[in-house]
Amino acid sequence: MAEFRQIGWKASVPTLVIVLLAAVPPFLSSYWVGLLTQIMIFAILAMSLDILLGYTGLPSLGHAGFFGVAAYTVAVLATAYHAGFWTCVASGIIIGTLLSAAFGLLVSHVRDVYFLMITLALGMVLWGLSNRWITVTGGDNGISGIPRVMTGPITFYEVTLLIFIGCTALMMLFISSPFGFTLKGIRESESRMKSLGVNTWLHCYLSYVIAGAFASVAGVLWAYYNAFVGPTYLDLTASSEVFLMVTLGGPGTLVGPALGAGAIVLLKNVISAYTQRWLMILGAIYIMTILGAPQGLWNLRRRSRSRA
Amino acid sequence: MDCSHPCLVLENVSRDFGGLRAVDSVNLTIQPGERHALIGPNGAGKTTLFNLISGELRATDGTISFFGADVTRLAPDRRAARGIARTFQITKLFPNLTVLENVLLACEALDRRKFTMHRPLASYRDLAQKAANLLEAFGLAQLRQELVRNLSHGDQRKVDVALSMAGRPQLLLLDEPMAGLSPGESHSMHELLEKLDSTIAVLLIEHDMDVAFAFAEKITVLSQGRVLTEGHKDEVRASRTVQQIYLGAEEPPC
Amino acid sequence: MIYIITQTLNGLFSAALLFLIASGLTLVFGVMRIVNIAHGSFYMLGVYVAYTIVARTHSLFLGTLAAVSAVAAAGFVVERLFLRRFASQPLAQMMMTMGFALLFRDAAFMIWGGDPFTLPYPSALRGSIEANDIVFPMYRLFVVFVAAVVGVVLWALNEKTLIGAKLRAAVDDAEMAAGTGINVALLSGLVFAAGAGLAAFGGVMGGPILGGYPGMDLDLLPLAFVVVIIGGMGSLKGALVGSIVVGLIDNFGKALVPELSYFTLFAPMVIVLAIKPTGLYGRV
Amino acid sequence: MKEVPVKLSTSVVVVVFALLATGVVVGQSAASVPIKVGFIAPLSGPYVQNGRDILNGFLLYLEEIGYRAGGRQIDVVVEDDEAIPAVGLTKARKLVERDKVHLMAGALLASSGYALAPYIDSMHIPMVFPVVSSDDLTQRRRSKWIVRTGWTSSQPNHVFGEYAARTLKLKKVATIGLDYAFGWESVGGFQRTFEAEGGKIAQKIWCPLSVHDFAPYLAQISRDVDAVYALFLGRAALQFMRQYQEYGLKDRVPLIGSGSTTDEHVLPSMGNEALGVITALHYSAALATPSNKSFVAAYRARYNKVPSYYSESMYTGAKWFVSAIEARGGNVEDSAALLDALRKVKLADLPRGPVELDDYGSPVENVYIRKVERVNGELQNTVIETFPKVSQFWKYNPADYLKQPLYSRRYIPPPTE
Repeated sequence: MAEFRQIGWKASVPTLVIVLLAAVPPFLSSYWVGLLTQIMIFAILAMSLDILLGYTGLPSLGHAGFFGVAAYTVAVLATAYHAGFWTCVASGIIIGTLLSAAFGLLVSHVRDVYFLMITLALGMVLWGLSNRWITVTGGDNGISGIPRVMTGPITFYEVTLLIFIGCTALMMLFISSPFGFTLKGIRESESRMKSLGVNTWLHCYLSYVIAGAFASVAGVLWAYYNAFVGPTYLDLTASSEVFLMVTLGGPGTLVGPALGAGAIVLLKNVISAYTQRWLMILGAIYIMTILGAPQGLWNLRRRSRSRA
Repeated sequence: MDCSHPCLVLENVSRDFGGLRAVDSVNLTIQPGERHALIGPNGAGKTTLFNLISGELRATDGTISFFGADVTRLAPDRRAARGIARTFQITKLFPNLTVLENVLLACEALDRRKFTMHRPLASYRDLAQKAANLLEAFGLAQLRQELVRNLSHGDQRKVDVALSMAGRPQLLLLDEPMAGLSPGESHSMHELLEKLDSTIAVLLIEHDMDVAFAFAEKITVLSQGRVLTEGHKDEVRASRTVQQIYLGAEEPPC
Repeated sequence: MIYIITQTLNGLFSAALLFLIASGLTLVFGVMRIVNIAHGSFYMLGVYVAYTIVARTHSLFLGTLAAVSAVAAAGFVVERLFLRRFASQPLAQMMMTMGFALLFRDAAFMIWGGDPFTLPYPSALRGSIEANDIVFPMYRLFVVFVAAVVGVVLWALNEKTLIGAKLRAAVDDAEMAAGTGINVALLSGLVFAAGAGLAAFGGVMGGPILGGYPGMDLDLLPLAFVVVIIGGMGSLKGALVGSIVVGLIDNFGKALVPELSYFTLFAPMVIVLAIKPTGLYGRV
Repeated sequence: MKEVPVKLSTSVVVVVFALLATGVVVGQSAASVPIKVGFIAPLSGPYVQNGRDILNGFLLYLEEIGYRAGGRQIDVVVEDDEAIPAVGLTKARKLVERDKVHLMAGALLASSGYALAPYIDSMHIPMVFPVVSSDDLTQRRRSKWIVRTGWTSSQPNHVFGEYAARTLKLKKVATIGLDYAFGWESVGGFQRTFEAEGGKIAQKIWCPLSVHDFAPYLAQISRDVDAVYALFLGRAALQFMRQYQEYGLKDRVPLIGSGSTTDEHVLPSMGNEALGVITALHYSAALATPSNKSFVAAYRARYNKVPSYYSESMYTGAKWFVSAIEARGGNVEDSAALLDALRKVKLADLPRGPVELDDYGSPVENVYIRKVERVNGELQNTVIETFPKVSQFWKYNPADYLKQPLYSRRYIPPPTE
């Protein structure tokens, strides 16, 4: 194992994962293929939140908002206006990104708990909108009947996998770029970055917009995957679950949040069949994560490695 | 750079905190390449003055100009871009990053390429080279892979100065670089400061009088937010008031 | 006119209830910087405990006493055993309280089942005051009065007593306070317990009108956060002003523009935060 | 109530073993392989109580028949949708694609119902909707594979509107209700027939689902109406009743409403404030028929509480698909034929009375006008009038009816002829 890492697991592990992901569908039931699809969608969402939470140090509690808005955009355009597939996809991503660009103006000067609170408030506003702007969103009933664009779970899985690989690659490139590196500096000491000559507001703002854009991509996928959109997509529970995925997996690592997404989706679907106490288990996961691995599971591994 | 102007000019700069006037009508001029020390008892407003110069705080009154340009209302990052760099009394570094990464951050901070999102940082050889040179210059090359939070206090101070030098500033503000250092560390820091590029103006806050007088040729004494005396170190040393309130028999408080 | 008076009175009742919940939240926030998501659970547990005791003893007083002390004790334990280890790690603490919120919710369902209920009215406070077509229930007036008393007591504790002085020192700067010999750890535990107790008390006070039901823990929590944020974290005065502002806006907003009921609340909060992130009376 | 989880976990164990068993005994004849039924309802979250009631009714019936139908064992897989449609959809996928259930039952919320429908149709799995009452599921957006055994929101309200005008002699009514599809459809149905009989809806007040303090809405109710029609359920119904009395309205303006407002899932928690409230629904636990009496007795014995319409709904739903299974002689593998059988079921001795499906797959059943009374110290919905064989289209021609838009927040009166 140790030698394996020395060869450069950084390149080999993702490749291995991708090969595995690409190869397994024929061996799995459609149910598992569906779950894997879900995991990848939430992995994109969790990684996008990690750009904010883990890299820039901005704890957003309203991140599901962009995910939801993108999904709603797809749903509204596809059902009420019968727009074509590409129009829906592009609009979903663009509207989600524009929204994050607008919200970013309100939040980028705020930090820490205040950032948490203002993003929570914005999330609630979006949730309120999805609930109350009934003529467009269908209110509590949501919007169903989004046309299926890809036949069969395997096709959808493969498309999701491609997008997942694309998004992951882009995000990895992003965080390894000079810009992404600056974000880490802001996380570590914003005032020092300022005194070194970095306009930290602008960097935070851009990182917020970029995270919103990736969340929108996930939202578009989710809309097509379920063929349904409802207000629960962007409520506080949804946002805090993404938050948990990132924290559980390991903020500031990208791999961690993806794993966290996988763990939560799997637990949720596998365990809940055997117990009525899913809420309690989820609560225990929150608490035990903080107690046992406050930096997330993936960072546990890194810590033990650096100690060795 | 326009050489007809002094490096830094403070005119009647004041700063209020609530009812308290922490810095009171300070006038100060620093020429390019000048070595200048700022001394005064605790609470004299030295660090506040630094914060006003570097932009962390906004002046309540007065103007600050840097090579003739008014920078009074500029944000800290804009001032840094113009060539004002600083260190902090309590070191402000990037604790969970390595020494190399710390320096790299400083190297790219004033580089337009910090906005690049589509290329890995590692692919910019020149930035890496620049960082390596800097580490070499500050004797930190061996420590490049250490996390900054694991460094000794003295090494952290060195990193601090290295960071502020990365942007090739015109004016360097050093806030008690020796504070809390062991005699050995203090000595090597002193050597390091002596080696700094002589075209850079340096403004130093220092409690250790020997260091201050050894380093600077000009001294400003601050007390209760006001400039008490300013002048060549010999004049200041001779000043009776300064001796009374500051250089007296007592050790300066730290 | 009658309409305005009635809605104002209603608004004051909402404000009173919100103040009871938000004052605890803001204290915890101020002293420990904890975004306590489990605060709504304490509010919920208060009603449930009171319901159990009232069903056995038929005494509202005993029910209230039991609810407040039991929930305060639970709060103390949670702080002592779990949150304390993560002092000055606001994110870890928030995650933890999220976990507890889920645990408490499921536990309440396991113990008490999902049937909604209401607490009985105190017999002396049935009926309503009527004057010129303005009808206002006695009990609601009573709640406004009680909240005012609680407000005064909290204010006196905070301004006039030693523990209040220590508390203010801790809100200002916990490190500095610790340096001057204040036992910040114990203080934190007490504040957290008091916050939980206040939330439980709010739950009991609202019990005859709002009752207890699954999901109530998340019903008033967002409103309480809005109050705390508008008022400024850690400021009692802010909690008071915030409660009144939110109570009135909520009531008039619901009555005048029901379609926008979510915005009338969260929009002011976003605006306050965007302009003055520390809220009306908050310090940095 | 307390025993339910125990029972559940044992049935889960049964299912696990059954799963293993099916794996082991591949190749045996279909008849000895259990029939698998998937069940979805909110078993956590704010709607947990309703979800529980549904599950209780479901299990009660299956226990009565010893988990056997058509000569085969019935295995149940229970899943919680947390009242979140997307979760419900994921759980449905699990039930269909992993557990390979033969048919499904459940769903509570309209949102879940609409989210599930396209998937159910695409997978060709018959599903029984015992509760979801959104009109359009059997009207303008019919689903082929979903069989509704419950009711449509407007169904009892069509009856009630006419009754309010003709029998209660009301002229002006204000409505107050929850602001979502169930509310709009119920109030819409009431308004249509009430106004057709010359009545007038003077005022409509909508409260968001998150409402808990009704004061701002109560203050708006006009004192100048003959009655207030209230549409609530669960804790909102309880709070509304309390506060309606608290503000002195109960003595001034009589209260009528949708059946859910005084349904037995919340009635036992109410006090005298509920007395005299008149509502309409397709069920009442106080129905004096033999089949209902024995159902209520069995339910009380098993769960120690009075059954709500939610409990009855899934009791009936289970009975419904069991009769279909019996009709197919236990052959559930042919899902098209099973669906056919489900649509042809007619039951006369249900707790709620006789039920059959119309051409659109929606029940034709009795609607009861009920009045809350205290009998032997307990509140109950005493049936004061029965309207037999009510269809979802009431007395209207289905084709004309369907040309009308669905009842929504903005009520559009039908063209008068």
